[in-house]
Amino acid sequence: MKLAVYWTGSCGGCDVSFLELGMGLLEVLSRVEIVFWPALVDAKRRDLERLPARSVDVTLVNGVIRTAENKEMVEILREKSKFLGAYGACAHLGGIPALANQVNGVTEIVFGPGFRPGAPLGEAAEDAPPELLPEALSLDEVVPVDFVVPGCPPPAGLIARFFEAAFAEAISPGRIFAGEKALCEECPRTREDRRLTRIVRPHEVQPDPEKCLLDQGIICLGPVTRAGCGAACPKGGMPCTGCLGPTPKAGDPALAMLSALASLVRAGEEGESAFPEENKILDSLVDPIGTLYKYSFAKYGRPLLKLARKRQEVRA
Amino acid sequence: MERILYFPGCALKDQARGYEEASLAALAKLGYEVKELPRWNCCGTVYSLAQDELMRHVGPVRNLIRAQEEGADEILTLCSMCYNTLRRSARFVEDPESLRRINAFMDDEPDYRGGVEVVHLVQFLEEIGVEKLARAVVRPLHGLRLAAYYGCTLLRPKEVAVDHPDRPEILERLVSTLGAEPVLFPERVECCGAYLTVPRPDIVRERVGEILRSAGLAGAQALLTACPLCKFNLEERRPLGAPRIPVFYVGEALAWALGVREIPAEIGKLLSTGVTG
Amino acid sequence: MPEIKPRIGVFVCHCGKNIAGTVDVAKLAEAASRFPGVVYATHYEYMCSDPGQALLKRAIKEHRLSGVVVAACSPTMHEETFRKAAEEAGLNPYLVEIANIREQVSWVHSGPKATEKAVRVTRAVVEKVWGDRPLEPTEIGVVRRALVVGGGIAGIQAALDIANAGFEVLLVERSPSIGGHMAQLSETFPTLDCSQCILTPKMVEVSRHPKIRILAYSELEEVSGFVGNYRVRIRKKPTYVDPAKCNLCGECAKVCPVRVPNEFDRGLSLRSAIYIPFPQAIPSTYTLDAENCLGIVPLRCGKCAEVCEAKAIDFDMQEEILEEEVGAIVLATGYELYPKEAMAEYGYGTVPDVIDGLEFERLLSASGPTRGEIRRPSDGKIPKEVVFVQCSGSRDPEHHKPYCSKICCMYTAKHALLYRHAVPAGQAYVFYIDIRAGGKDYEEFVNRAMEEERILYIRGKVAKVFREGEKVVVWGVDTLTGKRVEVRADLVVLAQAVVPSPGTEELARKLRVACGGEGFLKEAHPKLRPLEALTAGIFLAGAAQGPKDIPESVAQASGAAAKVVALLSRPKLEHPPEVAEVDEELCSGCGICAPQCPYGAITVDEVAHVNEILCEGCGTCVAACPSGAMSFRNVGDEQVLRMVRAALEVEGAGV
Amino acid sequence: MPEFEPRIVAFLCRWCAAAGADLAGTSRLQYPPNAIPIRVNCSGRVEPQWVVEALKAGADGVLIGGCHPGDCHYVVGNYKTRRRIYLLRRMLAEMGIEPERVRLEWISATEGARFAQVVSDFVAELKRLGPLHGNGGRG
Amino acid sequence: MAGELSLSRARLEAPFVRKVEELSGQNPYACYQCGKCAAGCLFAEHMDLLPNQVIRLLQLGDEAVLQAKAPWVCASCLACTVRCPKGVDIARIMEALRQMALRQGLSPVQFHLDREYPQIALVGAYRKVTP
Repeated sequence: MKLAVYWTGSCGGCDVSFLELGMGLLEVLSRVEIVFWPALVDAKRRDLERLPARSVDVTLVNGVIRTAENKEMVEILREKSKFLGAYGACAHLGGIPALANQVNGVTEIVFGPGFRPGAPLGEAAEDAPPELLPEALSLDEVVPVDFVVPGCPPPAGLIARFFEAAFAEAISPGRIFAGEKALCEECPRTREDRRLTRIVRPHEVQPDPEKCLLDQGIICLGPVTRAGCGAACPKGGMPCTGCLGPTPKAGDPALAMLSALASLVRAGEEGESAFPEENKILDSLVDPIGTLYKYSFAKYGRPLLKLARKRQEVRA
Repeated sequence: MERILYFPGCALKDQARGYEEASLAALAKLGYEVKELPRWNCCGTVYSLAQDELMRHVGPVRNLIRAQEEGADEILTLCSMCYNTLRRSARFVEDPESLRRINAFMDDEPDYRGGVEVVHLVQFLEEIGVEKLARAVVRPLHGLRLAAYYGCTLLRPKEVAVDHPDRPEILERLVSTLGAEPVLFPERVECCGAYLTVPRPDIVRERVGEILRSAGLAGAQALLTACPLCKFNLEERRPLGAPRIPVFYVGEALAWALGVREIPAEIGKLLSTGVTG
Repeated sequence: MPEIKPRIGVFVCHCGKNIAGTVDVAKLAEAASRFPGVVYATHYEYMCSDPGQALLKRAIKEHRLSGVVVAACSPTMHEETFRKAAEEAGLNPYLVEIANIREQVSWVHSGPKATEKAVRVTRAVVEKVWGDRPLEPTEIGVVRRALVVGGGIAGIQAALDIANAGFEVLLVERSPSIGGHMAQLSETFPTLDCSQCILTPKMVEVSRHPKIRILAYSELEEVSGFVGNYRVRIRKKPTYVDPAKCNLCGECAKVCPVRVPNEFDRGLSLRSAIYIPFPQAIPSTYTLDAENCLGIVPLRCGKCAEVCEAKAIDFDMQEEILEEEVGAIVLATGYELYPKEAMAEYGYGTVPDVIDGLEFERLLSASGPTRGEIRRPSDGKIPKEVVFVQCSGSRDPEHHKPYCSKICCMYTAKHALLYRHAVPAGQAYVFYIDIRAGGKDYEEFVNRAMEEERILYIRGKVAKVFREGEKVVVWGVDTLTGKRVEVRADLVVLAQAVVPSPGTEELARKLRVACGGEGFLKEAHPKLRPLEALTAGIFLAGAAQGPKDIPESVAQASGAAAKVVALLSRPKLEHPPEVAEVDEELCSGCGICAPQCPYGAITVDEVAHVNEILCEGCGTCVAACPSGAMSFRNVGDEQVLRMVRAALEVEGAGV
Repeated sequence: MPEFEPRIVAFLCRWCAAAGADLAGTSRLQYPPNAIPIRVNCSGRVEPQWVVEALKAGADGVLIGGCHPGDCHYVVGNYKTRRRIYLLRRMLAEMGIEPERVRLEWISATEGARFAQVVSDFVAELKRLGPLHGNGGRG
Repeated sequence: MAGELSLSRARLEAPFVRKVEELSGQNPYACYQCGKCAAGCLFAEHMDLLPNQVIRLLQLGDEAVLQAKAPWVCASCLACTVRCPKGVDIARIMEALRQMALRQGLSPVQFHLDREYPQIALVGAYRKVTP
């Protein structure tokens, strides 16, 4: 099986994640021919361009699409591949880097007004960093995506499941290599008191090791996120932040979770007199966008954001 | 010896000197080393009820800062007025915004961080516990019908009350522990007139008459108080015809029973014979 | 989305000129004919008329319609009409929807914009029908018996009404006798009937009724099931006296060495361990109170059995657990008075001559501890000055109960009046804040107390009550003159707040019935469904739902009974099928849905389950479900989103 | 250019708000035709995603009509909605969309006049805010 | 107090009422005039207005309340405050009224310095003559 792996806007964790397979990696390597994988094998863009169309069996792209070069590269990969998949949360949903979409002109904010990416002083123009796209995008907004191996990074079990399917040539289009049910399915924590009487951030409390984190006021996205990781974070005392993406019928995971959270909030008996206290609890949810759209902002938050941008332009 | 930090206030160094001496002697007998709060200032006397009078909290909070410098988390008070003012200010600055503003007022002082509790002698004794106290009693006040007069500042507002504002029993428990017979009377929780004594002595005289009448009707032989102003009013504003009931400080009765202060003759003669000593 | 191509028919009603006068109905029908999924569209003068319905039926058959939209008046008017018509034509009624183009279009708009809106509204409803599935209502059987919990006047009335309609009733009462607080009362306002005289015939009627089974000295342990099909477990405590043998001779009580406060007399008298609460008690038998008996196992005294000639005493009697099935439940658990021990300012219940309203009832009652003479508890003297304190513990959100207890104004007036009758030389004072005498002949009654009996009403709340010598001093105020007043009284009667009887909240939890903040049982709707709990098949009667006087309790009890009878008379119960459902393939069992349901219709194990019968169809759980595993029949997310998009479509208006 | 006519989707609960809208009709109260009503059993059924989808699909504003506190036919559905919409509005504001575009109103079955007033006020407010979709001249 | 008051929205929203609310942190409209404050006030017989009447005048927007002697007779003993069924801190309202007068330099209080007083009596009493 001819395999290509490419890394766009990403932290590199996805490339490293293959090591999670442990000894299983040896078998994988014995059964694939790496035609392109810059992190492992020295091959350049021109080598890739030389390949015939659809000559790569499977390509895995990890990372968000952030630069013009990212876009060009995945377009080439798309052309050369029979199957192209989003590997990891960034390619799947935009991931954490896509939260930058919240601000207009991020480079100006970081590097100061008037900043434009260009060649370093005294360097040749072709060494200039590529142009930034106006927005960070998920892979499927740039090229058609055949399947997804989700996660930040994908957990070993799901990677293995993917290779099994790939070797069996059983990748059905649109498949997401994760559970259909929500993460709570595999979470060992006990759920008793389904009320949110307060909202706290994970560092503010020492959570009870047995009880559901949500019941303890910690925003856990488990109920809206696909199972598949074995509830690794909740088991370790940290809330699920949604890296495996929403369950098939959840729709926009942030809004689905928003509705669930607001429904669970209680400040004593429900009624008009409890409104101010309920509002206080809701107000104490710090950074709702960053919390609820942590990985999914590019895919789900962007349409609204576009509206807002347009609105701002019109007003300006 | 356990060490406790103690805030005296003005009256305890003047008219109520005997209250301080007796109380400190009794506490020493009970095994407490009492340290006077260094550089203490006026408690503030009357807690301000106006929302915008932040300045009036500066004095009390400065005392709390002194306690903080001593590394203490508790200050003992004897005068119930000091107790009331200090404890209410301590409650007031539990609100972070109020604390911030008070601290901002006092740039020459270290910031108060909160957490110093103000306790009154009666609470302190209650914590020591009836058993320990009873064991320390060497001259039980048997036969004495002793009525506790709470007044206002130990009971109101609710946030600082040493017991239920309408039916307190904390002082009666102490009286029983000291061997005397507690006497309940309806006026024991009502105001003596307080500082109205300066502008309106007529009103205070009327009040004191009612209090003494009520206590007398209940058969009180002596009154106990923790407030120098109550004592002043009960003694100095007694109207003609009102029963003459002697008034003592809580700490004094304690000191008698613990054997660290002489029992005055007028009380001594009321005690059942053969049980002193 | 259904795989089969939809065949939707649109029927635009003119409603005479009501719609057609504003909306261009021809244009609407023409536009509708071009909506995706629509195979037939027409307009007609009166769709609800017989010819209109015939037109609908014919079209359903001729065009093999898979769904129908009637663009007409509000669905509250004729949804049923058109659904029935469609059913007759062989189309599942749940595939018929109304587009409201009258109340929400033609009557409120004008000009071409009205037609445009009508098109959008109709277009959206067509999208809904596209997504609708055929549904069938669920049918359930009914157990034709009722359970009434609580044997006070409300429970008695409900039991009698249900039984007289021919249904069996189980009447469960916690204490040894039915009768409730009404049995303790002296006379009742405003008529001054003797309370027992009007109550005891009803008690006897209950005891003789062939359809009523009284389970006294019993408590409801557990409830499961749902409307029409409840299973209940009732714990019947042993009375150690066989009611069939007991001839009420009373010899047992005479020899019993135990003396404990008599609950029926509110502790103003003593009773023995074996006792009858009051002579007319039903069931008519003595009860041995095991808690106060010197000892049953092992037997420590046994004197009662020795003197019992009827051999009615059975020390081997055991507790029984009864399991019964009932179709409906009436809760009539009644009230208690807020304890005077909670009233710090009025002496914490430590002053013997400060008593509560029910204690005063016992003093007034001819069967009471003083045989109806007003004698105060401390020394048995006849009080010459009596102070009545209204709102004692009521209307005091800061320390006690925030609500008005409703009955105290009236019973205080009655107390003061009866006191004056009993002690003509006595003076009665009533401290009040407001007089709430809103009932038939109530205002007149209060006036009588004031005018004829010269009872002094003083408008002000009492601040403090304390004992001074033989007197009870009351500090009050007359806010009308602005004077403080003090009364040195002989007796003070506190009109204590009415609170739910102890255990109400626990019972409510067992039944999944809501309690309000103050612990009273909560009705399904404060205005429109005041007789029933939110849980179908459970009804409320009497003061357990909120402070109530006797006529109101009786009225509510009869109302609840009528509802029970209506329910039990139905051959089958039908439950609308438009409810929530769970896709078990998608549900992770996170459990967020369950607490959203006010009906307790959702249980969660590995996955969530919706009890279709309990679900009332609000859909709150569906919106709360984060994973999308919970859905709503015929109001699916995708369906609604298609409606939204269709309503907004730029070209959608087509006019 | 014709005046901007905001487009509104109105999710109305069947027992209160929709009945109030019907009463406005019975009372022949005229109000702007900008709101397309969609009837649901309870405001508690309204999902934040519906609101956002409506905005994305071209609505300039979304109205949710429910029963007054304490009057919900399903007892507590409107309380859930209130909290959901409260949090949603906060999130919209953080995204840069005026939260005023999403309105939750308590309208009882007897408040026909109030329903008409709410729609009129909302239309006026949205006119003030301008079109969400940039081109006010459309449609 | 006899007399006539013509009521209007402007009167009911009088700035001095707002000022009292602000200084006291209390809502006079929470009072339902039960009079429990007055019933337990041991100084009421010396007051020209009962505590509940003071609040009533605030509810009515009657500026006559600013001339009342009652706040100066009030000893801040808080018996009313702890008993009020509606949780109105009446003592704070009295204090607010005193403050408003004091800040205009007005105080009807006169001292009777007839003997040596404890400091706390003097410091306390000074509060009634200085803002």
